[in-house]
Amino acid sequence: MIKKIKQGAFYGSIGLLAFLVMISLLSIMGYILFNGVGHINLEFLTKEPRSMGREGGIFSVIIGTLILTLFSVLIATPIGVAAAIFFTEYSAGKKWVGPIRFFTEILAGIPSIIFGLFGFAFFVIFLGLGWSILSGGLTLAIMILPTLIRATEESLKTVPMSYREGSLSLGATKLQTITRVIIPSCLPGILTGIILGVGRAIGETAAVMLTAGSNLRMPTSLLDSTRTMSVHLYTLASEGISLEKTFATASLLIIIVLIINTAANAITSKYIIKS
Amino acid sequence: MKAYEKIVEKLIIVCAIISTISVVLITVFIFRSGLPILMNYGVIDFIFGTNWSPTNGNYGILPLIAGTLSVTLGALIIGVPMGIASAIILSEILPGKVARVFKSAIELLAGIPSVVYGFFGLIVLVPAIRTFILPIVQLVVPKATTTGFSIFAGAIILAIMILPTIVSISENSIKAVPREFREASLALGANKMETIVRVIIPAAKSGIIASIILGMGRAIGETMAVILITGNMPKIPGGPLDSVATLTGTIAMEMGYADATHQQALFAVGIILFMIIMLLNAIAQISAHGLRGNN
Amino acid sequence: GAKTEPTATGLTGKVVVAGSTSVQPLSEELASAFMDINPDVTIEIQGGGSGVGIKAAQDKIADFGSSSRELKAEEKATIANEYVIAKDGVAVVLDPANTVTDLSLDQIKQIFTGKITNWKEVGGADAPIVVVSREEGSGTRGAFVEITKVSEKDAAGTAVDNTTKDALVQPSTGAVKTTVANTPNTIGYISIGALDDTVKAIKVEGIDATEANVLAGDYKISRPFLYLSNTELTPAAQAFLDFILSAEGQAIVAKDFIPVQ
Amino acid sequence: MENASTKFEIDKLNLFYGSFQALIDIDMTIYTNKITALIGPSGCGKSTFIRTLNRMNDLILGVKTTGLVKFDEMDIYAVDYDVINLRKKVGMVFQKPNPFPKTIFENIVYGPKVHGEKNRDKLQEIVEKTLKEVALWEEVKDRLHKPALGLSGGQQQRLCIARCLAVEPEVILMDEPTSALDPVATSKIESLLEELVEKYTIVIVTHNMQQAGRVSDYTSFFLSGKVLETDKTEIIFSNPTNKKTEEYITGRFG
Amino acid sequence: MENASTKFEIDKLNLFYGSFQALIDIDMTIYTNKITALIGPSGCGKSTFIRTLNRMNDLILGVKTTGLVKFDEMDIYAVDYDVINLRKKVGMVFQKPNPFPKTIFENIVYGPKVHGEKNRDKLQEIVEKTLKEVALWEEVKDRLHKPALGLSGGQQQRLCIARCLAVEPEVILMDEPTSALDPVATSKIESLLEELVEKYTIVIVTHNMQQAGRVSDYTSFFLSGKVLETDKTEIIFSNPTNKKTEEYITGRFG
Ligand SMILES: Nc1ncnc2c1ncn2[C@@H]1O[C@H](COP(=O)(O)OP(=O)(O)OP(=O)(O)O)[C@@H](O)[C@H]1O
Ligand SMILES: Nc1ncnc2c1ncn2[C@@H]1O[C@H](COP(=O)(O)OP(=O)(O)OP(=O)(O)O)[C@@H](O)[C@H]1O
Ligand SMILES: [Mg+2]
Ligand SMILES: [Mg+2]
Repeated sequence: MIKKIKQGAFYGSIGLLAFLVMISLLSIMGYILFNGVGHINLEFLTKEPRSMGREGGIFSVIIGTLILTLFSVLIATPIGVAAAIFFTEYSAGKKWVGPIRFFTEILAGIPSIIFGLFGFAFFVIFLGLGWSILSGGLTLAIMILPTLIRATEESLKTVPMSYREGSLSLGATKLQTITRVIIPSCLPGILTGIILGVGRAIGETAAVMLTAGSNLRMPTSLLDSTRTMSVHLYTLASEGISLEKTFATASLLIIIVLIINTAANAITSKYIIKS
Repeated sequence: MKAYEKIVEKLIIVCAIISTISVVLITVFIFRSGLPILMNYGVIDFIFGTNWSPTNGNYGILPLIAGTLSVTLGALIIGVPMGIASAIILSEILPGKVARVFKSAIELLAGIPSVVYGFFGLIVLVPAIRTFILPIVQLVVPKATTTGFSIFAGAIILAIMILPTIVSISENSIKAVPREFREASLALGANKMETIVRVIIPAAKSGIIASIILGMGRAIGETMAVILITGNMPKIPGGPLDSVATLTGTIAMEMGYADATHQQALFAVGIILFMIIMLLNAIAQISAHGLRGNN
Repeated sequence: GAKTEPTATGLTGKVVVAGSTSVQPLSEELASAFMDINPDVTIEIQGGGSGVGIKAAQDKIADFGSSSRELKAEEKATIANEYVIAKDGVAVVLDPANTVTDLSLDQIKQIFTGKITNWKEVGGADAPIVVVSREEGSGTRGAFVEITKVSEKDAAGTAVDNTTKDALVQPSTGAVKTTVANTPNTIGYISIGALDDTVKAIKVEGIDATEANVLAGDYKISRPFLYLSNTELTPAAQAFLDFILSAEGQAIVAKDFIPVQ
Repeated sequence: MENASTKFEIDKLNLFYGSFQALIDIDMTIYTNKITALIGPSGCGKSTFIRTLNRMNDLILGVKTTGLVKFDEMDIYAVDYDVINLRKKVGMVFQKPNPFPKTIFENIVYGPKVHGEKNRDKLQEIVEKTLKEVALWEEVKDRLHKPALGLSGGQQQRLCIARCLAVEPEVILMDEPTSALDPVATSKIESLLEELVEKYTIVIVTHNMQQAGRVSDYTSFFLSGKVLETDKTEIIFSNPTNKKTEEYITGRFG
Repeated sequence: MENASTKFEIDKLNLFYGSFQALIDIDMTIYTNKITALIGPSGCGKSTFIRTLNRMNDLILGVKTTGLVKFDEMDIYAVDYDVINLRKKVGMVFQKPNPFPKTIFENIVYGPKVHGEKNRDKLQEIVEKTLKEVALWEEVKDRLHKPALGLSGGQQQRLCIARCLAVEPEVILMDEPTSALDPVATSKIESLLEELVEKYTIVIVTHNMQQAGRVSDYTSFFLSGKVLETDKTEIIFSNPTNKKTEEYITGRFG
């Protein structure tokens, strides 16, 4: 009897909490989409901004966003996954891994503006890369590394020892074991890291503005500056330029993130055999 | 074959070194930029000073520390239960298809720029606190007032922002708990709740804690949303409906216009932030190890 | 149009302007007008804040650094050239429901330093005043506190900003505007260019906050938009600066801000 | 057969994993306070069948069960049947040892704790008693608070049996409980079974014909998802009706 | 003993899990093309020992090994020893079946692929051949591309044996390979062992005395981390030197 009550309370409370999550989700999404979707049209998608973005579209900004995000994720994913593999598979139990992991976690809490200033001082000025996709992408890559490393490490840890034993006992090298058995079985975790990373990169403003710049025109090379949708909507909103375009940009951004996430999920689930 | 493997393994090491170096570089960068003023102004005065007005040469960040801790704590109090409950529901209760949709929606939250959260908070949440929450609070504390720009508002928005991190990472590790453990527990006559609470969550603990630590990192590091809704008042707060300024918010807000010394001071704030996160991480790790003993 | 700019045609090259996000929209408009005349010149406008603008000029990584606040003395020493390209009036704004329509500079000072805390003391309803200010270092705040004497020199001659600690602080024009628009009993200050009917701009010392009044010198609260340079200007950069200061450039400035000529 | 009361009554039980039918029209009776052995070649459905008796197959996605399984006269697949209570009464030891990632002590007290036992001394007593019953006490008494996953395969399995006994169920389902054990431990478990059967009903899957012959009262022979024959163990081993049964049993060795 | 050549030569091997010593001064010789059986009560160190032969214990944190293990005259614990090559030559079947979360087909071709075999037909051939050898082919030939984790316990174990054979090692280490198997499958595996021993050297841990007696040429008796006795199987079973060995073996049943 008491058990029934306890269980009721348990399900009730986690249900309520999850319901709250739904509510927050719906209200934020709803708020943005309701105010924004109506202003998305062909012109908005295909034209360049005019009059500080008060008129026209955001075509170059969309392209800039995609390139910059893609670039940073392409840099960060291999490095992050490899680093996580190194920390869990190659140096498990080593004393010095602890401090590195610790610092990595701390970096996850450093405000992005500091990454921005670092990128500005290091990539833009010191390496002379200027405000460019290169500077911005590298800065963002460093910024999303902690999340990526940690998410990957966590899923590596869940791979049962017996899989490693099975593979090694067949004469597979460590690397083969990692690439053929371990990574496939923890793809969902890596994917989580990437999705969270993409989210952070795509939603970032301060760090991007200081490193990739906020040039409105279409970038033609990695050394060109670009403006991302987040930077654009930050400028629109904070300088009070156009609330309409702000919401339209935000809505479009949500739609783009949705597409990216869905695609990523679809691709990984294709590679995972469910048991 | 051999040579190729050696190269790849070297590459893996290189990647680990790169990420370590980037960690070190940024750490050095922050310390190099902030240490001089910290030394000149005095560490104690800096940390325990209660007056933050850089244009007047006052760099006391105690109010900012109080602001950061209260908002972060609030976000964790609200966000962690919500996140873990959602992770449980996603992995243990909802059927696969529904769960996938719910999860994608939560992951979507990760991609919304923080300015948008900020403006949502500014236009919807802050007035809502003033008009709905305040009257309720006044029933208990009649003298309470608030503009709505508050710890509470910041905590709610941050809680929502850290949900994707907590939910996705926790859910992955809950899912990775082998089916044998569930079976063993159910076969002993434990119900689903007991199985979840006593077997699954402890087995997934490492991942859940990692998710909380990363979420906490995100909450502390988040700026754009927070500066729009907490009021940025560098005063030590008396309650959850008071306005506060946070360490990160102050850095982000003032860095853009700051002159040289002011900038140094903001980097010094970064150093303190570094220390605080270190401390919080240590606490999280220790409490996790403490738990392990009991299970 | 183009005829007033005889040297511009045939110009090539790239001009980078970086810095203040407040100046950024104006720079963008000026740049696009300039590039219509000189299609072979690329002008890149970067944000980052006035701090970045000053640093960019100091380190010569941009042709022009832009700033929306006056330079400090020690900053002035490191910058060779400083051009005022426009002025921005700062309007004092209340939430639209407020009945107060006019405040003196002194009343504003008393409010922002926390001496006056209720609207009834300045002829409004009986309600506590909620002060909304900008962040430390902001150019708008700098101009505002200086002219309203919220900031005063102390005995040693250094300026002390006495803005009340009970002020809400918002980090941008848009945020202050939205805050004031949505929060009862607030008072704040924003760029005249950003005024719209979501907030109510009041008269200061009986003078309306309009661009014309700032230009005429009647309305006192304003700040400069600066272009800073530490290098020998390239022909393209020189041409861009000339264009901005020309009648045509200043006409663009006048759309939202106050021309300097 | 009529002189014993019935614990489980299975009637036309069919089970599908998706489209694959793993159990076909199973009819069987399991008698109270008897040991029933299930034998048959690998993959014939023994584990699947035993898992229907405490509805453990509910956990596997895509499993569909039809037919009747009655426990103490009640249909356990009825909609409002209390599965938790069923599982409390019907304990299970699995084919692969599956201790929790907890200490040895915590593994054993898990069940009692879940069912409300809080008294520390009582729990300690349960641990000692059950570990002795499975002949593990001497080996682990100094490391009760060490992780159970550090035990050897056989030790883990005995721990799992102890964990099951700690709940004091009415029925114990055992899926090859001794396959990971050495002869000494096996013989201890077998004598334990003889003791337990006084109080409990036992269903045991085994590959060891000798074991089935030695310990069980009834034996069922499974083949390709069907029960070919169920009878008193003496009869199955001495005089099986079905030719296949005979072949399987005489194909035995040792 | 002198008439067979030596595959492994073990000398004063000690192994510690942290501070717990699991193997004490083990001396042993394992002869080429012979089957060596390891017997002994649960927890005595058989699995630990067998895992030192392909250095599988390297994976466990805190394991410390001292002494000499020579494979083909080479010290396998030497610093520059090629462990991968060792493991390729020394295959292993584990106590708990551990198929990869891949399809049945992918499980078997994993080893060959890792060692460079790409030819699809060749791989198909390997799958069929090895599955037939372990008597699993008929049961799974229609679901080769289904997940291996959907197999029954015994099927999984046979799959793991097949996976090991697919690499064509020189030595096969088997940790209770038939404990999850029914008699028919067991007898098939045992005859397989008899065939394999022509080409391979086999070390097998077993709890089944009959099995040890039936299949092995040499038998080692382990107790509490020590080897009490190693000898030709006939001798161990008929006339053991050590009293403990005799007790253990005669304590057998079935
Ligand atoms: N990873 C480990 N950490 C600590 N102790 C261990 C570990 N693995 C095994 N042991 C201990 O080492 C001893 C030998 O274990 P091992 O697995 O070799 O036994 P075994 O002879 O194979 O037994 P079984 O027949 O039950 O499989 C046991 O006491 C066991 O508890
Ligand atoms: N989860 C599953 N999904 C699909 N098929 C399954 C699943 N579990 C078992 N099977 C199949 O059902 C059949 C019966 O399996 P079961 O595990 O009951 O066999 P078993 O008699 O216990 O064999 P063993 O003696 O090897 O343990 C086998 O063909 C097996 O492959
Ligand atoms: Mg089975
Ligand atoms: Mg063993």
